[in-house]
Amino acid sequence: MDRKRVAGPELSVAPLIEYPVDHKRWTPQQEKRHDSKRQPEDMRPIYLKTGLIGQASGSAYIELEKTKLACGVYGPKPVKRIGQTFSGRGLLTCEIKFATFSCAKRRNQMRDPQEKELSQILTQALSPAIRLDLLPKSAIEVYITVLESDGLGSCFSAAITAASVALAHAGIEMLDLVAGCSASYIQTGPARSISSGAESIPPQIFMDADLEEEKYEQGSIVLAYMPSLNEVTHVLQSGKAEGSIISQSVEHCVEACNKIYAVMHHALLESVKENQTQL
Amino acid sequence: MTSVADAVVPGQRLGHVQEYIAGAGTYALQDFLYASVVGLKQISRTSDNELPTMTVQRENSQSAIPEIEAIVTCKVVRVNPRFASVNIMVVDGKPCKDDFQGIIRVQDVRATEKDKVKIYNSFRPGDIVRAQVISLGDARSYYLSTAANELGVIFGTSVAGGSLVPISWQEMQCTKTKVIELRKCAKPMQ
Amino acid sequence: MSRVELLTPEGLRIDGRRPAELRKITSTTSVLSQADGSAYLEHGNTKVLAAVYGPREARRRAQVLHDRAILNVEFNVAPFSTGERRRRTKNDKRLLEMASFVKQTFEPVVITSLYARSQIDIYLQIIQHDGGTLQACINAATMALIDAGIAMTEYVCACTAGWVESEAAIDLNHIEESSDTSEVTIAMLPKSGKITLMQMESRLHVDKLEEVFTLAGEGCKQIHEVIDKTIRERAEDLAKKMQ
Amino acid sequence: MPSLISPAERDYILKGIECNIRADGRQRPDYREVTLETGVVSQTSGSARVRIAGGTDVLVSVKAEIGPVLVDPETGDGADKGQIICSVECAPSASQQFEGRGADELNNELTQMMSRFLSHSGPAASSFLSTTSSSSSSSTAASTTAKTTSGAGGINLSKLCIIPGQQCWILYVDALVLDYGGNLMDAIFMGTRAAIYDTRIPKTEVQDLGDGQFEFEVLDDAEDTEEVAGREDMPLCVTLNKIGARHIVDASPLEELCTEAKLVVAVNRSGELCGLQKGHEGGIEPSLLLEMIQSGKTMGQSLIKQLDASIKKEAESDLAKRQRGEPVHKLGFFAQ
Repeated sequence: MDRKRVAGPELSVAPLIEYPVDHKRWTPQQEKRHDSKRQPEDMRPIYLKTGLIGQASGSAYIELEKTKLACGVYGPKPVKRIGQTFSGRGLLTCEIKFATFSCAKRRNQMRDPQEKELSQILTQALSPAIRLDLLPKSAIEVYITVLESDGLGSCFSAAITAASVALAHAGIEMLDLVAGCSASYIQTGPARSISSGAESIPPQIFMDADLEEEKYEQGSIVLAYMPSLNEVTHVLQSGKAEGSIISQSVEHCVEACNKIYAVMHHALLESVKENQTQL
Repeated sequence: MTSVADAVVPGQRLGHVQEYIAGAGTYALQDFLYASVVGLKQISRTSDNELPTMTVQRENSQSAIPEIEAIVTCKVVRVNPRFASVNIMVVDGKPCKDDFQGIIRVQDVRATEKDKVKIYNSFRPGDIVRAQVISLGDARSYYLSTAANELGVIFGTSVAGGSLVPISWQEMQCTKTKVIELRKCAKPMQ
Repeated sequence: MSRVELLTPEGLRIDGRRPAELRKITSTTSVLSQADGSAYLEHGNTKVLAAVYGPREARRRAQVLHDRAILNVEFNVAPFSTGERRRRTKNDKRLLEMASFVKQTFEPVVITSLYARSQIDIYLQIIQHDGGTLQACINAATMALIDAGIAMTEYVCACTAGWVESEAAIDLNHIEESSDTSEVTIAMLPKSGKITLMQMESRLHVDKLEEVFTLAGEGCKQIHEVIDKTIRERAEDLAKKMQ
Repeated sequence: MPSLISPAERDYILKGIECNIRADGRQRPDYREVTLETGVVSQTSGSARVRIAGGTDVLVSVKAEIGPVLVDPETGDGADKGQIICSVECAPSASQQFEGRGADELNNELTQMMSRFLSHSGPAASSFLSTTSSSSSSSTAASTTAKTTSGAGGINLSKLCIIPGQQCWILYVDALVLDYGGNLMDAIFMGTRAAIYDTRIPKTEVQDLGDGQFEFEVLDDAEDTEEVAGREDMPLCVTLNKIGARHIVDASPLEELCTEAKLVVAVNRSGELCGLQKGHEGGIEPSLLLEMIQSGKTMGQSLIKQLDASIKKEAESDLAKRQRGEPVHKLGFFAQ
């Protein structure tokens, strides 16, 4: 009898995930969204607060109903890797990490290729807005931890918004804040099949889609935009879509970014008022 | 207390380039003035004929980085015949979160008789030195100089462990054992 | 798997060659625009691309030798090069071993003392693998070094040979290699006859070794002629272009 | 590939592009001469090699292998679909920048971009469908493969399924960059399209064993193979580089160094946009962005037409040679 190892039961069955009885899968219908309170063109309410992490030079926490992420900014600090050649401009490095519990399927501890690429994209989205030329030979590090993700597109756009607020809170000189927003195209009516040419509804643009809606999306777009300088710092579109829908969704996202800009403005003024009362 | 009304956010338009001059915390782009930091908008009128300058007094100061001509306070880490390498801790009175690397070359220690300088008679590891940044240097460290009178060692510990007090521009005395050690001292600020 | 008949009674091998016959070698130099020297070589279906950068500043200051250049070889296998697709990571032990073989082969041949405190990089890219990769890489590296204008005492030509059923055979392809025949890879300086590398990973009877060894030597000489012809052609046509 | 550029050189290129003349005499919307050849690597189901006159040299291979089906536990879709797994690798011989680990970041970026354009499961993919690094990769050298199941990239994935719910064809698309001469993404996509055109998948016969079990057998005679279904509306990408206020196409390494913002536009035959990604660290005005998307779309469509024409021409000349019994000699690296 092997006493060292406790043998498991011969027959083991995967745990049954019981969905609540009234769990009705959302199917895309015209003008109706997964959470019925929202119209297709409006965003989820954003809760944004600075000063979450004491240690960091600047930090921000953002919540869009079920998407929650925290961002810490450290710097400007000396460039650690000596191998770098002399650089007259500051070096911005961003790192996005999904907490292992943040998605339906557990993500592993190591950064997988998707997180590496999202970090690269975030660096490209933020760097046009930061005055890196005033910080020679130094580096700014932005760390984002996604606590709960309800839709990857909305999660990434929230990361852009939170990072830019954290940078402003850290007192780093910036040309403008960067607002991020995402949208998905979902085929609600019968798809227009080219062969039969049957007239039908083109895919509809759902702003800030959540996890459930993303499963039915035909394509998605994420836009990072500097509202007052009127400049797009990053655009990421995937999936098949007509040219007309793309330009329509770019306009929608630009309007949404202006709204988000107001929330960021308010959050930063909030932190100014707080400092006033402490002085 | 200035009202929160004129607190500004980066990217906020402050005015026309013709009306104001861009001060600290602001920048000018295509005939408009924008704020570049979070803070309170201040308009300071220097002399009457010029335009007033617009500055934004920043909320929490960004941790400082050494700039050219900045007065820095640093701690001597290593000394060798050609230069003393130091950790820059404070820049223009503002502490920086992580220490920057700097070196004081032997020819930048003092202004007179540059070639006769003995580095071990100027700095010892552990001294606190006030210096001025003369160049961004190379990828690794900034170049500093202690040539001016008010630059040099401001605090040091003697061999016996007592703290050193400057008695001349190149001698310091240990408070405990009264032994005189040679340093390039800073003229005490009045 | 069924016993594959490696050697027909009439003395022909699977791909129709005689035991002492090399595969078709086609090669060309300066194929890449960015590399200082580059070469592409085909031994039958084994296709290898070699690129040489250098002599240039060493990447890691610590490795620099004050009196001569250091040689750095990197092997890279395309995922589609073998039969079934396999992604090999950067520090795959087999590749590092092959890289050190190539490095040992070229260390005595390249006159590194001329390029003190520098680094010469040889990058070998295997595009298709049909046996004899080490020999193809060494020949391709030789041509790439020559194309880069790096001083070498002599050409280095490599050839594999082995004992197939009842005869010594030369330039084994993948099927012969993988059907547990013994196989020797030799890198030789054709003019002086010196051997810079001899590598064997299987068992071979001592008195057969002599025969296999001389056969591989002839193989190296034949390869030397083919490579030499290509290099002289390229040099002439370069000279013509320059007039 | 140069990594630094002097201000004078940058200004020279900038002024040149302003008055629509580039360093090598091209106009802004001109492509360099592209040579393309299919069937260069014999052990693959399909392969192609693309060379752009400036030096860029990419070898793309497609290998069809049989593997398990990837099923999404919640929605259950994906059970009747094959897969495309793409990966890009920059050989260290391509340029001095790719020494040691230099190429890892670029590999990852190109791989993710390629998998995003070939299918819609890009960043917006729900988490479980997200890219997972393949099991074989050690933790340090993150091997950059990206699993994609839904074929918005044009390829009809349900045709690749052998036994729904169990076995399917997995198309491994591997791109190997042999030489860096700028404009990698366009070359990779042209090579991918040509390689998929050249791909032949052996037919399979499925026998029903009666008790719901299925068994399939691969017929391996070379003539009886199928092509990849839906390969015509695979996307092709055009990289537009914004320099100054203008944008150019097919930038050389030097021009890429003066690029403030680059926009990769993936478009398919019918003009639908399959992907859009901005790169580099500058901003673009929304109006200029829409204009660049438009010009990228038209240029992409004309590129697809020319590419299909040259692929058909090469296929016909190969067929004619085979009928005449001549061996089809692939130039490979010997084409000058």
